[in-house]
Amino acid sequence: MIKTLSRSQTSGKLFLKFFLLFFLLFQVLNVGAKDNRGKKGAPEPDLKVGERLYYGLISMGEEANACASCHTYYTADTINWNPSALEMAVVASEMDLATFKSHLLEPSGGVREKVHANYSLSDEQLFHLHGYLKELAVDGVPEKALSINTILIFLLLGVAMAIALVDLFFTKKIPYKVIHILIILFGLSYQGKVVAHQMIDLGRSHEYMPDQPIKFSHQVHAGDNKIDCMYCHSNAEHGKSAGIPSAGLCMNCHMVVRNGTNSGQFEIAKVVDAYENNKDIEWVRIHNLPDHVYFNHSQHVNAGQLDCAECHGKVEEMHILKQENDLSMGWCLDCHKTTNVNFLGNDYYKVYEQLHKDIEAGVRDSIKAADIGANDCMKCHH
Amino acid sequence: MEEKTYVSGYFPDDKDLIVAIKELQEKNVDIADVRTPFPVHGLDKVLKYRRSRLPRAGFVAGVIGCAIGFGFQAWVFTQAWPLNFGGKPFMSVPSFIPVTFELTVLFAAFALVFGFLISSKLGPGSDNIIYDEGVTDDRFQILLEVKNANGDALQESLQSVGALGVQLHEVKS
Amino acid sequence: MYVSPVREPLISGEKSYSKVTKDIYAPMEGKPGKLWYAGLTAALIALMFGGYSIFVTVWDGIGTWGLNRTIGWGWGITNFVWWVGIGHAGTFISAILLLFRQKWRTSINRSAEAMTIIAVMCAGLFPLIHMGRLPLGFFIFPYPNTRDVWVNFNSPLLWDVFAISTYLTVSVLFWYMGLIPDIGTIRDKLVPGIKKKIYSALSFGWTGSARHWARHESMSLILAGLAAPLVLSVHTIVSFDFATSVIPGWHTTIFPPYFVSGAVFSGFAMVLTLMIITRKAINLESYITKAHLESMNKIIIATGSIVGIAYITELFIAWYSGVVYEQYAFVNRAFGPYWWAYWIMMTCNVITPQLFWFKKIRRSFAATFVISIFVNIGMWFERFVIIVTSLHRDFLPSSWSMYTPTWVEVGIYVGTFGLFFTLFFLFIRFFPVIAIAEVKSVLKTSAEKFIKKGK
Amino acid sequence: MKQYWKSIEDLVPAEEIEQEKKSSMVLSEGKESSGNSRRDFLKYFGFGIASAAVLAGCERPVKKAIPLLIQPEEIKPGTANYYASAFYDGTEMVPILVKVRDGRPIKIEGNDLCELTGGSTSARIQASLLNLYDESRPAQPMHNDTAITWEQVDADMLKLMAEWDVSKEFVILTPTVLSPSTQKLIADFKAKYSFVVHETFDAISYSAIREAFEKSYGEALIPSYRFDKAKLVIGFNADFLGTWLQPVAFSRQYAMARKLTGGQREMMRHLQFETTMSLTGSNADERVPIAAADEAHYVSALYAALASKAGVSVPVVTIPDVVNKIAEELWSNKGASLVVSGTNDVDIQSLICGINELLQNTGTTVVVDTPVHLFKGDDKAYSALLSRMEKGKVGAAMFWNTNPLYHAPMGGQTEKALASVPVKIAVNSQQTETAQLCDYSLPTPHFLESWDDAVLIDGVYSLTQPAIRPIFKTRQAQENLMAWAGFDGKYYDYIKLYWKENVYNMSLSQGKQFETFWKTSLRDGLVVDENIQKSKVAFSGSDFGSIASAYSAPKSGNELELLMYQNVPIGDGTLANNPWLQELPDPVSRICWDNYVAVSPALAALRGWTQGDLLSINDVELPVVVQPGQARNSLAIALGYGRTNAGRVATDLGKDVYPFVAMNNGHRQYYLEEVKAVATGGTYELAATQSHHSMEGRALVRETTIAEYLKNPASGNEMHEKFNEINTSLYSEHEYNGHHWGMVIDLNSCIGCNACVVACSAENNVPVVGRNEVRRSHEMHWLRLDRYYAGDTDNPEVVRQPVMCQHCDSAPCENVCPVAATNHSSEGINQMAYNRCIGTRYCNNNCPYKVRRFNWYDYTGADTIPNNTVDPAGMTLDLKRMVLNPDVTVRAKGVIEKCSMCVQRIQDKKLTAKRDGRELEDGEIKTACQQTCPADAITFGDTNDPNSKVSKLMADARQYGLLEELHTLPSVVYLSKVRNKDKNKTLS
Repeated sequence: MIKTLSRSQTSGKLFLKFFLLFFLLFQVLNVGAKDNRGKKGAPEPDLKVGERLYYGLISMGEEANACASCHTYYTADTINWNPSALEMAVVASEMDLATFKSHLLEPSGGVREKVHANYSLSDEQLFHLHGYLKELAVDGVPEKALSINTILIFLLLGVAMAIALVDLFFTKKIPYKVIHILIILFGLSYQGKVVAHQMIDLGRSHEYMPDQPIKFSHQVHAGDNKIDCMYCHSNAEHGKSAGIPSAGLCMNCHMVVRNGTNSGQFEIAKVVDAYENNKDIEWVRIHNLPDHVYFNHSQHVNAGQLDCAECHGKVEEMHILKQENDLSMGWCLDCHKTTNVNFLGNDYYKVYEQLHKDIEAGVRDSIKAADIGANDCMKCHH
Repeated sequence: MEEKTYVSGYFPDDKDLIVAIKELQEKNVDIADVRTPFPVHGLDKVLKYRRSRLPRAGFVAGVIGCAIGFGFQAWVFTQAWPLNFGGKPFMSVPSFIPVTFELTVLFAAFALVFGFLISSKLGPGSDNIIYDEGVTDDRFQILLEVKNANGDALQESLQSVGALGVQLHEVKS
Repeated sequence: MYVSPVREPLISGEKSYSKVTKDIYAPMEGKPGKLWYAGLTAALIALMFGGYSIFVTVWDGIGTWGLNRTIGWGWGITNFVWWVGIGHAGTFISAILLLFRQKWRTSINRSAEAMTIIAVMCAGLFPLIHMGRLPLGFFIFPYPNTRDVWVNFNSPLLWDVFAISTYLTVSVLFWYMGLIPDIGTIRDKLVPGIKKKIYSALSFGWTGSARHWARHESMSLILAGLAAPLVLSVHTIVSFDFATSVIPGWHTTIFPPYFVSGAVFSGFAMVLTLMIITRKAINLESYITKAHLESMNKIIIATGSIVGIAYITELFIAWYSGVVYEQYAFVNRAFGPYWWAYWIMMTCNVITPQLFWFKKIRRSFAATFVISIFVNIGMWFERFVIIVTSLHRDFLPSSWSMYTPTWVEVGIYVGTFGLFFTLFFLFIRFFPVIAIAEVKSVLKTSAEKFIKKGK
Repeated sequence: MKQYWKSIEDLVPAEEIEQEKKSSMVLSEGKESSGNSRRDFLKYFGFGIASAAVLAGCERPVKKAIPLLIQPEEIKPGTANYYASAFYDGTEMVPILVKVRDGRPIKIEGNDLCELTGGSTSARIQASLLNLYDESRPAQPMHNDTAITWEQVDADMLKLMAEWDVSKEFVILTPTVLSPSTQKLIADFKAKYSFVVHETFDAISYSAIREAFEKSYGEALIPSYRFDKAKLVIGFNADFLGTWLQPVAFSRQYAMARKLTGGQREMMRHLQFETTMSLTGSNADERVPIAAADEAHYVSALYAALASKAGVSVPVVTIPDVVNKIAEELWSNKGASLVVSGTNDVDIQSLICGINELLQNTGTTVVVDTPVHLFKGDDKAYSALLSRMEKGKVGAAMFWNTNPLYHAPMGGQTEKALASVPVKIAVNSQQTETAQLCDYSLPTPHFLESWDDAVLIDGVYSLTQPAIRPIFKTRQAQENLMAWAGFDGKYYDYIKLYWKENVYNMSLSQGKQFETFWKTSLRDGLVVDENIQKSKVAFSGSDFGSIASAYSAPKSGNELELLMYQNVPIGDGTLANNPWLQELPDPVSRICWDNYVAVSPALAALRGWTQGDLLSINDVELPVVVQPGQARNSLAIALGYGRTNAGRVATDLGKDVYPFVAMNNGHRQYYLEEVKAVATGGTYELAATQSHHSMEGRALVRETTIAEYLKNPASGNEMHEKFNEINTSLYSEHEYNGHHWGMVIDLNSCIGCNACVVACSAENNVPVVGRNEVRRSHEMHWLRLDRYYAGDTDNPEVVRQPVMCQHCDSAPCENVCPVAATNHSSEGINQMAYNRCIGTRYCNNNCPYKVRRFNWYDYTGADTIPNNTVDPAGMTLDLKRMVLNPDVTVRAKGVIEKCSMCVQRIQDKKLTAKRDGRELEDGEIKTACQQTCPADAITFGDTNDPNSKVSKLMADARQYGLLEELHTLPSVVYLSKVRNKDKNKTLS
């Protein structure tokens, strides 16, 4: 199940890559034209050439992969354990050309040695590539292009419907009115669907799956190594938010574990660096609720004794964490309507005398969360 | 494509029209259509049109609207999410009356109007043929369909009952 | 059909069917006059001012209005109720008078209905813009959503949503179905061209076929049967906004009939105001005659008197109830800080229409024009008195306060006049002001002199 | 694009985080902008998760979450911690608890370990929290308007001290120092530098009381007053419930002595003689308006009347009838009565001593052997200091949280004196007028950022601890002294050492080691040493007779006199730059954002003045407020306004009348015997929250007299039974399984101090709207104190009623909301979902109590439309927004809001009980208003629980619902007011 899912995603990704490549090629040509006019005298790296090299548009040797194929711009969708383009650029920009060359062409150890073995780059090419990476480290990764298909189809349908209407009333070129009607019906239903979906998605982030500063894999930690959720997110037991573990907590293990299952030393080194050099790690929040919603983890995890997976899904199977549920109000309410309360096991609920009597009398066999006011507005909106 | 031929003639007054129709009916001439600038009283009886079924359509739609209106409100308040508003019971029937009534009227009105338009084949884009633009002004027109190439006979019979401007129209439909 | 010989003709002058068409089509022919342009420009300026005021309201907040913690509704809802009231005349004339087979309605029903629709549109604007969060106004519709929240069917404001939108829809349907034959007439008057094509499409392919007429008549009658209770329901439900509340001065069981008659009262007054100008402006004197005037004014006396009785009943019940809050509310209306509003209301609504008992007055266009404006002013103040005066001093004296409108509220009100007249000017320019077919159908019985052949 | 936040996670924009990454955990001195240093504390103090909203177009915002690098065990993101501390602003000292959430102090509560205050606070204490986030606080050390570093300050000062001319004084001017550590530090400092002189200056002077006690008891002291032990209290212009001495403690004692719940059948009786209607006077059972000039006469007469009963020499004083009656009453309550005066006049205060002595109150209600250490400032010493300054004997002066230029300008003398001091140092946490004249401004942190200790009464020690790291580059004044004297360590170490050496002893710590004792003391915030030696003070007597005979006849004539008083919100004006306080309506006039001239109705009618007419009073122009109950020819103006350098909010609000305060007999006298008042013809619109003052004969506040009450507890409330009988409903009532929350408000206890209003604002993020909006009746308070006058306008009776959402079980508002934004919860709460509200205001119209509040404008910056805020008090600044409670939604423009019965607190405590698997205890949940109420007038609880306190109170015969005849079935219930008077005892 999961495999097929990822395959279909890969094919989608492939298409996107081609598209992106094509798009970038176009852009590269443009950028090159602009940036070529360097000052005379001091040699200036040709950024265009550098970028082309990075994308593998200029050959770097037999069977040599493009830099961009391993050190991608964006990590989302599928996990790529290699350092990202930006991270590479930051590292490279701190090196002089010679070090850069030796790191690139004669790396030591592990996968890197094998993959980088086939590269043959001239010093000039290296100079350009280095220049490009330096530039990239400053400018950052270009923004992802937005998908405009939906908007395009939406607008085209609008035009088609307008034409159909005009033809229906005035020009009357098409003899069969069925065609007009079909066009309008199809257009309206498609547009309606798009609008409805857009409206539902407004402020929602179902399946949100952003890049994180560190390629932390829940699959490796919670899945393979079976670390309990509460070890890191202990605050879920007694606080409002589950909390993101401090770097100090990471170091409990990573004092020793310095070599990652998939990522080598690079990712773990970031945690160590943050811990040792007092740097913050800026995680990207995935599960966000609107400001007017009050949600308390301890209510659900501790008092309600819910399993984390009920809301967060099978986190232990996610390399890149994503938002499993849409976290909509309807989703909350539905769960409240169907989830049993640990009614007899918690003395707090003694206050519901009538319900206890009902259970004794057999009128009810269970108490749902909604029966004791879980769906009151002010339980979450105050 | 089929071709049809009609003969038309008009009268300047509604009384003349009714007299003429009766005369034509006596002659067993089938009247295809009568077109008038305003609803001529009693014309439908003369032409022996059966009573319109629109009222029935309106009634059925009204009943549906009523049921939907009441049912939906009752469902929302008792099944979907029963909320306590001002201590009223969830099934607070008096509160449902206005919306139920409005929906009844709305559904019935839509049924009537669309029933009328559809049964009369009227609507935006409808390309009914106007044989005489005076019909919407002051002419009371009779249309006779030419079958079996009896066009001349029909023209004559029309003229004989006093119709003015008797003409032949060929129509592709 | 039997016509009482005593009845005076409804249509004056010598008329033939063709003359009727010509007369009514005349204002749509050729280029519009300077007066029309001037009127439209003035209306558009007012509309733009209103638009700007609405912008200020939405951008800065309802705080730009003169409302406060005690008085949550002021001019906005006053104007809403006022416009809705005005929007009662058209459908009343076309539906209820149709059911009662009043022939005099034929000359005025078309424009009255148009006025109804425009007035309801103006009215509908207020509940929208008086919302604190207009962009979220769609919450008021019971549409399926991922929050699983529906609406509160107990709320009179929600009933309003259904009532007003149903009323507007049904009124538009009724009006437009009536218009179809007349648009056909216009279409056939036009020379071929784009204009003709547009009218052709708008006429829905009307042919005047006897079958169509038969169905049309049947539909109109049933629709009138539906619209009649609908008209009564709309202001009933608007009155529920107040009647179902607890505020002294609002919580009154006589509100539904009182509001409905008040609505018809103000609606007729507005129709008169407009028709008196329109008949002069576009030369329809022979179609809108003193006979029409008199019939309308009789209804004004009737409804005005009902309103007057309602006022007195309210006072009596307040006294009779023995409830201090009720008693205070009515004393406060008459003698509190807003006493002037109450007495303007009393004068304009109860006293002035009684002048129509004099035949001379009720048959005078000039007098009717003045009185109709008085009635409209009075009816506006009635709503102001009910809303503001009741709210500003309710149960707890600690919260009592005063209300003064700001320029923004006035601007929006002016803007609705702009909208009203803009649409009305467009209407008289592009659509026949009088129902041509209906006038023709009563021409023989009601015209002063009928000419069989006009040409 | 918008960026609103509810939890701390969303607070800090990404750019700032970016900058912060580079800075270390310690505050870096080099940074200039206050915005940056603000961030530091967030990180230091358990700033759990900071996230940033970066909006690109309409894309979903990327929210960053930054965990702490190393998480301290006690700090849990999203969970509040409470730290015990103490409030002292130079007036009252109250032990408090500070609620700290994610590193930000967001609420102040009273410390319920304190017997005196019982965990209650006042409006000003509640509001003092907001001064912490005041953006106009002095942010860093300055020398003549140039920023300098603390090292430079120390270098300059050491140089100054080294080169000191010993013939001159280095004056340290402080308010009364309650801190024994600071006292010792100053002593040490003086020991190091012999030329240092420490002077005490209080913003409001009470020096006459001390002098009077010195004359009569041989020691300049202010005794502990025990209102709770008194059966009869007579006040002379003493606003002891509002501003006089220790209002929180006195309010509590007063309310306890007047409660009729829990089986108490006796009630203290309170009579008040006063010039203007004060909060205290409005609570009195009977009240006599007197001119300020006649107060001495009335006191003398009372002395004379009592002297004749006691058989001591009787001075020749004409005794008014009313005084005779009172003397009678007092005499019959000998030993259980209390007479106090708020006038700073030695003669009056001496006579008061004499009266209390005659009544044998000393030891019971006037406890002289446990004096309070408040208000030790001596006006005579202050005058002497000024003249020394003028003579050039003072080389440097350090104004340590004192503002003499504003509080005691002395007709320009203070300014002149200051001009002749070569080096002037301002050491304040707030901007002051005096600081403007100073060469150095060395800002101190807010008290919530400071360490300190205090001794209010011998043996009662309190600790002040910081709840947050200093936001600005400030340093405690004590640390200044330590640095300049070359003492090692921080002030914290100094306090700890002092405690180790002076406070700690084995019996006090129950045998524990000092570290343990220190930690428990810090945790508790206060330590009471029962065994401390009490000072022995004995009455030595004074010639009261001759003092009294000097006032044998009333003085007042037809001239107008002027009384300067402190009002409840602003007090002496020290905390004036506080939007919550400025927006708080005066409990008597219900006017906010301004001061005004209170005039009597008779005078107003005579002169044709009406509210808002501008009067020129000795060239100060202020608008008129017609104040029922004011003495006929007296005018009254509140102090604390007209600040010229107080910060954004308070500067130029109202007019300053401190310049009218002059020395009389060596004490600052807060009234002028004769003023000219001329109407200028202009008018001014005051921001009044109530414009109608009569109940119009409606049974809103139901009251009875004690005699009637004792006969029939339901007296005055008879209609309750009747309404209960006739009220029926078509519908059956909903069942409330589990809890049904309810509240009882005892109108007999409520004194109307308005502390609850500020507490509510702080807890529930209630917006501040500003003067102009209040004028338009747009105020937002969820809870208000309605005040009605009854009877004679010259001396009316006053009733008060706190009104918040009544949480009706058949609520008119719920029915009419078209979008179901407000409905009833399964626990009986009238709930309001702000995010669902579309703002039709229908609910507000249909609310008979008018407790719903509409967000007319964007007051909070939570609106989607940019740049349209109405924010006169800077409440939308990032800094001030830190005071917001993250558990309560910040409401956007266009929505209705109202009291939620502190549902966030209910939910929190319920959750705690659930997590612990135990039943919820009665009284565990306290609403913000209830928690702060010094009078314990508010009780909250579960009405479904027959044993809860609230259920028991609801069975009281005095119980009724406001407007219960409407059958709204409110969950908030009132207990009727009882006045301790009857026909036999009526004064007039």
